[in-house]
Amino acid sequence: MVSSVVGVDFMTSRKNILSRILSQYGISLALLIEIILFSRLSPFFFTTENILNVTLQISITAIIAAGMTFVILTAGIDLSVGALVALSGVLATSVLKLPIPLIYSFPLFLATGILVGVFSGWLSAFFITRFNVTPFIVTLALMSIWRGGAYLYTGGRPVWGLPHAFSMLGGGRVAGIPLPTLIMLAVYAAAYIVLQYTRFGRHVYAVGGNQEAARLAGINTKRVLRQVYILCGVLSALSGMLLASRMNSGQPNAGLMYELDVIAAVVVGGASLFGGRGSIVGTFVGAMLIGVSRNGLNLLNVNSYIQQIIVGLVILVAVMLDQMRKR
Amino acid sequence: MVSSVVGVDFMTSRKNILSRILSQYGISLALLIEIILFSRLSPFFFTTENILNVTLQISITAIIAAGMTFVILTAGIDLSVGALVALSGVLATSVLKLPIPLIYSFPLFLATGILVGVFSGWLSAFFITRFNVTPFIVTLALMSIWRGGAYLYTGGRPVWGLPHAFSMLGGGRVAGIPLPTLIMLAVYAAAYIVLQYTRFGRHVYAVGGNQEAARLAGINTKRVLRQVYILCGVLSALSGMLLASRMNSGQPNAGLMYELDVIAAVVVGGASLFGGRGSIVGTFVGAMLIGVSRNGLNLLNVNSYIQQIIVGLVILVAVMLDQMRKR
Amino acid sequence: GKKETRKSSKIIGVTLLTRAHLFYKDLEEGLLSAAARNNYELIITAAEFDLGRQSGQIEDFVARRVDAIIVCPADSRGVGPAIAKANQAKIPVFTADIASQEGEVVCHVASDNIAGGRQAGEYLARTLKGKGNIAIIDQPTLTSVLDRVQGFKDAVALYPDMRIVADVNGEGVRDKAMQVASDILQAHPELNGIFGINDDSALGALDAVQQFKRSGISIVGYDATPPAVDAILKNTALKADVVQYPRRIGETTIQKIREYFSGVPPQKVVPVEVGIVDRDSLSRTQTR
Amino acid sequence: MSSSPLLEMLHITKQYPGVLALDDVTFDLYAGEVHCLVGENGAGKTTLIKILSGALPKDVGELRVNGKPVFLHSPADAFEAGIGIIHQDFKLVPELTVAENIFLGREPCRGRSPFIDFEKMREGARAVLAQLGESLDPRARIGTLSVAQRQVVEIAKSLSGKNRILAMDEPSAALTGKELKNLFAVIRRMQEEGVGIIYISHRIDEIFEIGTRVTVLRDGKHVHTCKTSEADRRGLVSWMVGREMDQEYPKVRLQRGKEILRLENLNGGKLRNIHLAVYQGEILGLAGLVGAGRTELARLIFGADRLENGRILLDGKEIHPHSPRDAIDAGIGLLTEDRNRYGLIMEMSIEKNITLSNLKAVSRGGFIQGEKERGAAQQFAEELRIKTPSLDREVSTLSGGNRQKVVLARWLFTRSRLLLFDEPTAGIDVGVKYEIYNLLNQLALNGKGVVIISSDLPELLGLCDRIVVLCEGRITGELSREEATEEKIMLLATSVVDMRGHRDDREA
Ligand SMILES: Nc1ncnc2c1ncn2[C@@H]1O[C@H](COP(=O)(O)OP(=O)(O)OP(=O)(O)O)[C@@H](O)[C@H]1O
Ligand SMILES: Nc1ncnc2c1ncn2[C@@H]1O[C@H](COP(=O)(O)OP(=O)(O)OP(=O)(O)O)[C@@H](O)[C@H]1O
Ligand SMILES: [Mg+2]
Ligand SMILES: [Mg+2]
Repeated sequence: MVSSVVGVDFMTSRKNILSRILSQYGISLALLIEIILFSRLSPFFFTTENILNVTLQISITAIIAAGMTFVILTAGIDLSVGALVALSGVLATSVLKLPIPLIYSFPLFLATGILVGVFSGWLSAFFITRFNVTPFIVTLALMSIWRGGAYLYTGGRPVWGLPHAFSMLGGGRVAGIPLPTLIMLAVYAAAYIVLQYTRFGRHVYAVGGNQEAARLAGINTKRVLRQVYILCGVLSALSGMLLASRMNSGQPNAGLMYELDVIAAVVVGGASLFGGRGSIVGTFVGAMLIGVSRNGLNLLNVNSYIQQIIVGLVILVAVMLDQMRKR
Repeated sequence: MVSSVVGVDFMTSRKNILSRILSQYGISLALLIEIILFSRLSPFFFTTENILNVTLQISITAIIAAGMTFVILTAGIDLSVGALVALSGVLATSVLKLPIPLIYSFPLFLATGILVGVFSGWLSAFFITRFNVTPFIVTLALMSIWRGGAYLYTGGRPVWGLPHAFSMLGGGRVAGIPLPTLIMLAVYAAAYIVLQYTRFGRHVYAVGGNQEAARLAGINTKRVLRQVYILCGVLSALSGMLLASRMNSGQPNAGLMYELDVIAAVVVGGASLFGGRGSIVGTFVGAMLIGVSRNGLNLLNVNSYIQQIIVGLVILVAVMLDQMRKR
Repeated sequence: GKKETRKSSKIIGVTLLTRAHLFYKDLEEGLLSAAARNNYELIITAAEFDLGRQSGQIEDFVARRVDAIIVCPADSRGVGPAIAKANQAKIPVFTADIASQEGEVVCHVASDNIAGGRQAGEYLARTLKGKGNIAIIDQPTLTSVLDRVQGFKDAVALYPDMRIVADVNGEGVRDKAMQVASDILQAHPELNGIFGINDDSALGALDAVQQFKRSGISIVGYDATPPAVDAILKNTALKADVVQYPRRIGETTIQKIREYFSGVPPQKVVPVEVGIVDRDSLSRTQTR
Repeated sequence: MSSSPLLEMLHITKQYPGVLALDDVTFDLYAGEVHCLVGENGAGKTTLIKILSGALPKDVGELRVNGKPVFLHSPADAFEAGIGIIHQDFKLVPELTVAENIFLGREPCRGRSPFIDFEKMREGARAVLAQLGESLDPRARIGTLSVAQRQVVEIAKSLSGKNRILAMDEPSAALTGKELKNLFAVIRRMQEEGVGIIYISHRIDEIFEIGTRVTVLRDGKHVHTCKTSEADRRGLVSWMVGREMDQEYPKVRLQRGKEILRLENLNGGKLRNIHLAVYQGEILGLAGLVGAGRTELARLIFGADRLENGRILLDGKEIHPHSPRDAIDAGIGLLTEDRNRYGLIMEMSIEKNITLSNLKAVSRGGFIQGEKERGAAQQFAEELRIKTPSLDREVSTLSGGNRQKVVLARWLFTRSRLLLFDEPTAGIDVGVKYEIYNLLNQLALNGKGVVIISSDLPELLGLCDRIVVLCEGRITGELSREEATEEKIMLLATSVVDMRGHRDDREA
């Protein structure tokens, strides 16, 4: 929806110091408050090991969220990411069961996973651009199909008994930092650069802001959409492979409901589901906010029912703060 | 006339109405094909008893989908419906445990359930209109909060040992037709009339089509949004109560993932998540399509993994048909 | 002659709790193999923890006029009305694994979840010599799991030096269990034992323990699925598993149906043994 | 004219972040007068109207109707006070019908019931449209209408109520000939009924045609108010732009060069048998009534719509533009007539909107070079005098005319060989129009093909070397600069209708 100049949001007359601070930090402020609070409440929270632990935990959904940011920026959505985590996990790990040394099968494992991601993203984009089916429906259908496929392929059982060295991918550390954390950071750095400084990034914003105007400005909107869904698919598959490595098995029930967590991170991070608005830094903070909430509440051994309630409140309050700053 | 447009008995209604529906709603064609197919494949499918059975089964999500149609027409979304089914179910049924005769406690039961729905809808609208938080976030937060609340209130165990007569609400029949089916038809008839023929209905479309234009035309957009979310909340609560009656207990894990089914029905029915576009008849057909697929595949004894895949395909193909017709 | 016996004599509708867990996978196999032996045709569906869906599946079976229905209820009480419908249609209902509190059920075949949880607790207490800090990787949204945890807590309560320091929700799947277990490990440097309410939970906890290279932790799982058995045999932190013999539950259920069809009314409740396996017992006898 | 004013807006001040849009502006309106409001783009005209509409809160100031203070907290309040508004950016709901839009917010109901009387509503819509001489189908969805048709609906919407005050923000920007005459007739009729009318336009002639008084705003400040009978064109323009301007259409005689575009027997959409040639060094005008097919023709050449058959030759070589990208790569640019719908990415900055179609020019290896981009945007912003505190602002914060300048800048920056301009000066003030005409001349001088579609006939006559007239999808004539007059164009623009001897529904 193109909102026009009326600009009721700009009630600038009562701008005090607090709101000026808020305008700088947005939901980062909510994250900061939360971190301070948890540090006070639990001596185990603000330790190097736990901070690494948090980044390790969020890495899986955060990597997908980076891809989802691109998709949502184009006013699209991808509900198939969770199922794709499972499908890429089981398909790729089953390559590792081949009777060949890991040194050969590992590249094959990577190739398989990535290929699954590329294919799924391509297929989504195909139905979206070619048949004009809305992304919600296409990816909902694919979610159902991939999940069913993962169960069907494995017969509902995990793919297990994998070479032990394989677990290095998700479980290894470099300079003390978990590999998935490093991969996540690399993904975010790359995504940031792409969105901010490349033509492709600009096109993504343009397509989401006004697809028809973008087309008439000479942007190949179909190609942009294709690239965006493929990117999201590949990052989901990457997450699926990392997760499989951490569990040293391919689980057909992995990634259940991840789509909701991932979309929440992106939207909490300030992106609009109507496209054209959002940032990769926001998504990262959004993913952190959700991840830190869960971790902190687990450390404090808060009853899981109450955890659900608190996480809901945290999301609501954080986004409210963010909105209030825009006044 | 209205009930035949809604299309309970496709085969017996008049030809001209049938063809009108088909030309207007491409997915009706998909539904028709599916019905014919299942009738051929299973002798149990096209029997009065099974048709009533299908309508009974879809009634729960379809009633919510009617409310969700209003919400989505305003370019909103309500993710809290599934959790609300659980919360209204457990809160309302616990009233029935009071040591008073059912004749007194039953109205109290209804009042409690409805109140829960009104409150939830009002709260959603409050955050959306007052703090400008996007509906996705507000209702995601409420989904988490209500679900956590339902578990917390019951300790994770169902509310049971309810008076046996209570199960009449969801299990009873009038003139051979299950009560929930009748309630669903009434809800759809009313929703159709409201959306098509009343000022409120037009305002719903206007707010979703161009909120700024609606506001400038003097429409109280905040009030429209409030009414719409309350409506969706109340219909979710109504479903929650019917479900509780069918199960003769209040289940804290009832309605899990209903939000996805419900939104799918609305979007398959032709509504746009960007607002302003959609119809109540479309939603009904969308809900039927999903419900009939599940029922038919169950009757044909299709493996549940393959069922997931087929349901995904059916949704995709139906919406593709619908899009191709629009060319 | 032979051709006639090939045609399945009875059609049985099955609604499992879920197909996303190995336990039910095994139960399903037990059903299938026994059904094949008896020439029964099975229509297998799964509720995926959704009682509404399960009620629908039962109603579908009634509409299809199957000869018998096997239910693994998504909830013990809530499934009652649906079963009542089958009763009305005079279709015999059997329950497996989880009982129904309402409706006419011909026969219930199951292992006792409370007993299973108690065995896990006792094993852990033995291993830890009656003292230590314990965490539970829970899934408190399922009645059957609530029972297991209840049994576990009852057993542990007998040891005053054992403390349950954490009870977190791993949602019964390995990836989520791994995540919450990782958090628990941070908060409790002195953790000695973990109870996983199913094998995905226990294996997820094991993943976390291995990734954070923690020693001195004993994990007890539930269901004894092949990956768990493998982990136990490999002398990992996963020390023992409660076995429910889901195959046997499935096979027994079909056997009881056959008895019913042949006119012998089966007993109301058929208990299937629950046991606990660890490295010793596993290497002694090949359970599976 | 009565003695006390119908409306007084006293000392109105409005501050946007970084922009003082209105600075102590006082404005009044008497019953039965047409008070024109003029000023450069971004002078604050629309802002004043929005405050009057209740959609935008003022910072300082007072509003009075019939001498009594009024407080407008919402558009509903303004409606209550008898104030009707025609908004510059249409405020219509694309999914609803013409009739539903006209009566939005005050649908006629059956008695006191909540049920809409659709029959009455359609009749009402038909009646107001008839006042405007339009026979648009009241059941047509807004989303399917052209800009001009939407403009008519927007006008009809404001006529359907019983307003004492009517503010019209550039109602004529998309209208031509007949529609304009009908609009003026309606305005005069309302004037007689005692309605006070505020009229905003950048077409100076119109001010003198229907205005009673005129007020000039510049940079948010009130500059001058006088009777139109006491003002002259030159004076008014110099009040607006703050300097003298002598010539309105700077025309440079050019040498027609070689053929750059050739259309052979083009068919597609409503277009039939289009033969057309465009030459280097000339400005070609396309004229026609609303819905004649000018926009569609431009879109076809640009690859935005599907071509049924026919050949498009650029520099003698046949091209097959299947998408705007193809056309742009071939060297064709199209400025669309609807800047809000098809031109701008609202939530993107001014700078990014300008460079969008030619990012290659400011990037290396896929990476955009910030400084280069800024430089390019800066240049055009200055040349076209885009009024904004910063090029980082979202386009949505710009005034209507300034938005138009942004799209113009985009296409000037692509340096295409053939430029199709669909209503390039819609909503642009006289001062900048002059600059734009100079730029267009410059383009032609540099050997580019320039095609202009405009509903402002004097503009076409003043600017073009050749004018081709379309009617109902066919070319009905071609006029050279020397022979072209408004009458001749109008005759050709309605020729098919005349030949058929009856009038099409749309044109009646
Ligand atoms: N929402 C907004 N945020 C910031 N600045 C704004 C906003 N809306 C308008 N402005 C600024 O206020 C000033 C006045 O704008 P306004 O729309 O009133 O101009 P105008 O006189 O109507 O111009 P035009 O002739 O181009 O329509 C402009 O400088 C414009 O950029
Ligand atoms: N494929 C299309 N998609 C969207 N809009 C279109 C398409 N083709 C034409 N239009 C719109 O339809 C309207 C009618 O175009 P047409 O060429 O008939 O009118 P015109 O001669 O340009 O007259 P005017 O612009 O004054 O209405 C235009 O506003 C144009 O924007
Ligand atoms: Mg303006
Ligand atoms: Mg046009």
